[in-house]
Amino acid sequence: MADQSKPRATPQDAPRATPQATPLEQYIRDKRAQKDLLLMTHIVLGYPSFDDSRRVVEDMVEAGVDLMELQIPFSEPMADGPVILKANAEALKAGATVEQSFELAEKLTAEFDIPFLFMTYYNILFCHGVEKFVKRCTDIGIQGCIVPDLPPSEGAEYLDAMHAANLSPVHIFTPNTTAPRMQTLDQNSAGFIYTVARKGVTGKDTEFSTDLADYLQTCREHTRLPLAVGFGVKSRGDIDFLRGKADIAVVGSETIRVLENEGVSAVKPFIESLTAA
Amino acid sequence: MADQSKPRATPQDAPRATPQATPLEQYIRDKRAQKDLLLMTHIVLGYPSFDDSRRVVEDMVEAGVDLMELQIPFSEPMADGPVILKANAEALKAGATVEQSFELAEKLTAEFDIPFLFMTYYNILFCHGVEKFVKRCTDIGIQGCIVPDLPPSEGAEYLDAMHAANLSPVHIFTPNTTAPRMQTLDQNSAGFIYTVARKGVTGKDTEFSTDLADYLQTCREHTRLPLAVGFGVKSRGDIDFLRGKADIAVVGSETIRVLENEGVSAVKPFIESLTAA
Amino acid sequence: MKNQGYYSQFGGAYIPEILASTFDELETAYIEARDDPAFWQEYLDLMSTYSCRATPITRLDNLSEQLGGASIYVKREDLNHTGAHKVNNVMGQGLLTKRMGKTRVIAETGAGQHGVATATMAAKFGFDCTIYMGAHDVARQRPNVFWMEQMGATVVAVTEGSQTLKDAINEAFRDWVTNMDDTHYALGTACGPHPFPEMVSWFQSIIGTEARQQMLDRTGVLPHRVYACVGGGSNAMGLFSGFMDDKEVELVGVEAGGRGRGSGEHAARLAYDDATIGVAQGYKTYFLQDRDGQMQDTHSVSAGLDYVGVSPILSHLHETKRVRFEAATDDDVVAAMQRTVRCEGLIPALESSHAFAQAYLEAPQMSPEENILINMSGRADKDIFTVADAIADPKWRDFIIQKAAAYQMENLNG
Amino acid sequence: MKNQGYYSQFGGAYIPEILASTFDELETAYIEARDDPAFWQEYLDLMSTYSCRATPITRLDNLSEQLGGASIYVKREDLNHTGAHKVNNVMGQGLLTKRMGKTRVIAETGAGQHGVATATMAAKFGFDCTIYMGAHDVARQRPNVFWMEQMGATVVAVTEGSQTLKDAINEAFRDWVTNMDDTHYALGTACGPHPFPEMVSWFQSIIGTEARQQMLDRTGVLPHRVYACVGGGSNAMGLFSGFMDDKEVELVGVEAGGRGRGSGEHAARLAYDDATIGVAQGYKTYFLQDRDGQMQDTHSVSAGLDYVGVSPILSHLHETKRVRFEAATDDDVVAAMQRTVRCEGLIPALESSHAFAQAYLEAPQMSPEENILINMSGRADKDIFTVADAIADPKWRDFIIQKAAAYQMENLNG
Ligand SMILES: Cc1ncc(COP(=O)(O)O)c(C=O)c1O
Ligand SMILES: Cc1ncc(COP(=O)(O)O)c(C=O)c1O
Repeated sequence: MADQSKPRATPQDAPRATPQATPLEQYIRDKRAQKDLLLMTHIVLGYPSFDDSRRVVEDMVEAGVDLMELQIPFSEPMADGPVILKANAEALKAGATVEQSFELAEKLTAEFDIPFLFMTYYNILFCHGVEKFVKRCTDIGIQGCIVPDLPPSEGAEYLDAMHAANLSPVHIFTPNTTAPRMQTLDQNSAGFIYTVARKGVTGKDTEFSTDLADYLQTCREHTRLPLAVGFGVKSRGDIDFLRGKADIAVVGSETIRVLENEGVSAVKPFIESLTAA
Repeated sequence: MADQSKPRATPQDAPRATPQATPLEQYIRDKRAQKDLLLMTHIVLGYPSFDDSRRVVEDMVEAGVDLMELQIPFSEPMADGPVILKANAEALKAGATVEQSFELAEKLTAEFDIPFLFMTYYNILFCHGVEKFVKRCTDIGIQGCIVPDLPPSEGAEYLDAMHAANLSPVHIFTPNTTAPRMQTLDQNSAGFIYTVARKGVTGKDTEFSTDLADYLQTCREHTRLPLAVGFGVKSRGDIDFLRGKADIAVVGSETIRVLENEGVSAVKPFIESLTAA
Repeated sequence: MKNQGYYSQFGGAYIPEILASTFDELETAYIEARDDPAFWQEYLDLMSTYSCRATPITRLDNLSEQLGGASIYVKREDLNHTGAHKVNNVMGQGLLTKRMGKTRVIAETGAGQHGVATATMAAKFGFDCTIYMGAHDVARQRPNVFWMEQMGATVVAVTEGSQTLKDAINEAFRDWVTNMDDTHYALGTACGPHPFPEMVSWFQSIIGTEARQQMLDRTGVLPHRVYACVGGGSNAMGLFSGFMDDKEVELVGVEAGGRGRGSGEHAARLAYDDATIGVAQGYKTYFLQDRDGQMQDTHSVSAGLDYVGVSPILSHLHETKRVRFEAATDDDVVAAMQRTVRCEGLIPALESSHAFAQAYLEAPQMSPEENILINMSGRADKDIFTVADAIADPKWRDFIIQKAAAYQMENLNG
Repeated sequence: MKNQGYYSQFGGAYIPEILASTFDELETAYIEARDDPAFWQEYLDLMSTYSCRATPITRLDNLSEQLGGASIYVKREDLNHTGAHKVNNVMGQGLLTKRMGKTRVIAETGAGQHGVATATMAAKFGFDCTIYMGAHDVARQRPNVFWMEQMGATVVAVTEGSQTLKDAINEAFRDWVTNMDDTHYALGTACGPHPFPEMVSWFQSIIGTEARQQMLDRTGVLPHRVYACVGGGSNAMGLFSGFMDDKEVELVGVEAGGRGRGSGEHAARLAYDDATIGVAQGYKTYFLQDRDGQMQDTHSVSAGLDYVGVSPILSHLHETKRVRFEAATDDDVVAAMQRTVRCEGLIPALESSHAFAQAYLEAPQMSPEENILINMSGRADKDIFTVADAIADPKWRDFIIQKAAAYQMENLNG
């Protein structure tokens, strides 16, 4: 737990590992020692096909992505906006199963040397059996999970299993999150904190402004973990803005949008355009 | 008024004139002295045109009809069935006015030597002015009126004017009419009593049966006036049935039906087929 | 049959002789029922268990404020079972039919509201039922026809005359003169031969009796003005009768102004100067007729007010000036309906919207201390075809066109 | 946010973090309102003046006799303003929205009934309003969409997923996570994250509280069985809650059996064996889902019961056996509806007709001394397109085809 008596961490500080740092957190801290802003991308497994998912991951890793969220498709992705929603639906329509997602994820963690997280909704874990799900994550080398509809209050079984496995359960800070609530979330999280840069679902525009800088500053003050910023990051400009204010920039819907509009092969140049020094 | 102490009139009796016999009643009694059943027909003035109405009257008179009802068309002929209803509507659609009906009636009474009655609904009299209407009847030689929606209780003005002019207000006996009611109607009528042979509107079939004979017998018992029978008379057989049971057979809808189906020129042969000895 | 049922010169019973004894029987049954407190109690029980009487009074909070004058209250006849005040009359006549031992009811209907109510009553009481409806109206109001048929009623499309309400009334009388022995004609409004105007008004008086008490309970005073639309006059008579003896309450009847005064296309018999006194459909009143006495075509956006005659009792109250008559034009009526929907979440029938339109015109001129009461005689949600046409909603048209295409496709495919 | 709102293992609040404080605020407002007797009084006043509460109980005289068993009583939620029980919940949430100082409401809707009720509430309270409705349902239920738009609501056709109710719920949550500051999501049934199941049931308990007293007043005893259809479960919870502590009263929930047990085309989560426990749309309950937890397509003739989940409180009452669950098939439901229309003059919504169908099945086996009570959650007259299709009425088809032809002609002519 963060030592509350310390002077406030400033965005400029390179984050320090917390006592019980998970492998994911450690990776991020190590990487941050080399790079001032990491890049995390997001794909929906099985969209448009599992083969394509594999190709996109390969391209992304080659383009220099530092870590990735793999979304296991769910039929009711209530926190996702139109782009990811559609990707979920299409993947399921094409027959994607949870088992196939595990299988692909296992291959990816074996093949690529970056951390992968699962992002999915709680029902996927629940129907699989939460402990079984976490065990499977361990087995196939997944380092963390983001389950947007599972607040800590409902997630005791999940949190226990994740902590026991030294995996990272990632929670989300939003512009509505109060200070005490941030503390609760922080206490229940590992790996990093995912801050969403605005209200709303994934895939909508965010104004990258002083407000946002202030908000990130507040987030920083309430967690001992690295900070990822998501929801609406989609250009080189956005990324530059975040440099020095967060540890990880998350590009989610925009990659899928590129994939959808310009095809699988356009993903790599897009990511490169974001990361090029 | 009928002398109630006299022995009942039997159908076989030729009717005797009542003390205040109107010219219409007198005509009927005179004619009945020569013929055991008179024939009354009915047309709707202005249907299909006033010229046609005139031609039909001419044909009917030539065919031996004894008296005629001339219906002044009205937009809401609630007591008429589909055939006469349609004739009313068509006449009005062709522009028939009450004034034109008067004008044609005046010509007909001048030209043909049988009595003519107006049949129409009360609103035609009411809007014209009841007294004025009756005066006009007198002036143009109309001998009586049938106003099916004007019960005696509502018709004081009309009855007074008709009686004063020595014209015949004709009322209707129906299978529902009670004995006391028959007396009331009788007291308020002149010329003849119109008995309808069954419930319902004009133009539907009547069963000419023993019941009907009994009913006519009852009617006969409750009026001092000649009896006309209407509603459903349409064949030689019907007419033969009525012989000896009534004074006048009324052919209404059936003539209009013939006119409609076979044209104006078919009316005369039809009437002749009914009257031929 | 006696010469009676007159309200000054209006009313009477101008009926074919064959119905004389039927009317005597009806009048006797009606008078006996009226004099029998158990009958009214039975009626009240029926209306409070089968429909939702007493219907409430709703205050239009938003529009009272927006218009800035009198406080506007609404009597909610739209909440009745079958969606209008018509059911009050029909259920009463149903009880009377049972009392007379008859087993079949017939009725005319214009918009279909009275037809649906009668078919409902017949289903409830186990009567056979035939509804006469102008062929034009059958075409326009299929949803109502659909429900009448589902209730087991036979709906006869009347192809005579103007194929609308008055022709349906004539046709119902034609049925009655044939079948009076087992059949009661449940006339739908406060018109027709005596005792219908009085009897229908009596059944509808449940509205006014409730409303008067409710206004007193709610506001402590009587309303300053009450508004009701006037077709045949039954909802107006129903509401007004509650306040008839309260001379300080102004009664306002609102007729169908159609395309406006002088247009010749309206159904305003008392508010405009086009009607004259006549006798038709069995009673004497003001009719929209020509000089010969032929009934003229009327027009209104609302089928239920589109009628040539008007209750003889209202003609009388017009002459005695106890009731003030106004007319609202189609355009104002549609606007008033839309305004009420949008600002209050109430959907007044187009008929009822006439009363709303007039009230909205007058309320701003009144003081905020004054209260007015509008009779919401029915709800419009069954008239969606008419309403959608009145406001020319393009999405509705597209929907119907697509629906038709789907049906045609299914027809093709067998 | 605490771990609460559980009914044995069912319920909870599985919500995106961004809504955490919104739910805290909602729960606080709800608890304060619940603990404030003035709030319930305000609610009762609103419901008795804006809608027609208490809604009556009607005895089905004809069908009780025809079926020859128990006496059948019906709680008349169809008489409510907007035609269904949905308005009870919506008006309550409207008052709560005002209390929370919010100015905009959103809602999901399937058949459109809850959408119309919410749009009505928004018009009445002066809130902005957006209604999410599956695109399939928008196409099927244009009349309801028409009225929502007339009320000033924005209706968003949801083109995601199966384009029906569950997708509309997801979409409403998506709106809420963006606009929670000024917006309240007026969820339409006793589902969703805590406190919705409890809060909606509370507002709907007005049904059961009234009904219990009315049955006692009317028959002197409690009913032996009460029946309610179960979509999300709000009308059932509303009625059942009045009898929950009366152990001798059997509670029967009737789900949509669609094409029957084993067909895979139904929405019976508790009566059949196809559903398993899961978490979606913010709560844990029985869902019709595959082994991975993906929600499956459901089917019912009634859009309002065509839903994958069910109130967690009902799942709990199912496990404790306090409520018996049955399912009625589409065919039986349509037959029950038609029978009720024809024999009693009542027009139960297809949803409600599920409860009627089950009651008609059981009543003949009961003794004439026993009474049963059916919740008539709504009226079907707004669903005429669905009903006409369900019974394949050829005259209706002809009417629509003719109407479309007339529109096309007018379109051509400008
Ligand atoms: C809702 C509604 N209001 C008013 C009327 C007009 O009739 P009346 O003037 O008899 O109340 C009708 C007739 O169909 C109606 O349906
Ligand atoms: C009339 C009616 N009854 C029942 C339902 C089902 O909902 P619930 O189970 O929440 O009562 C609906 C839903 O739209 C409805 O409109």
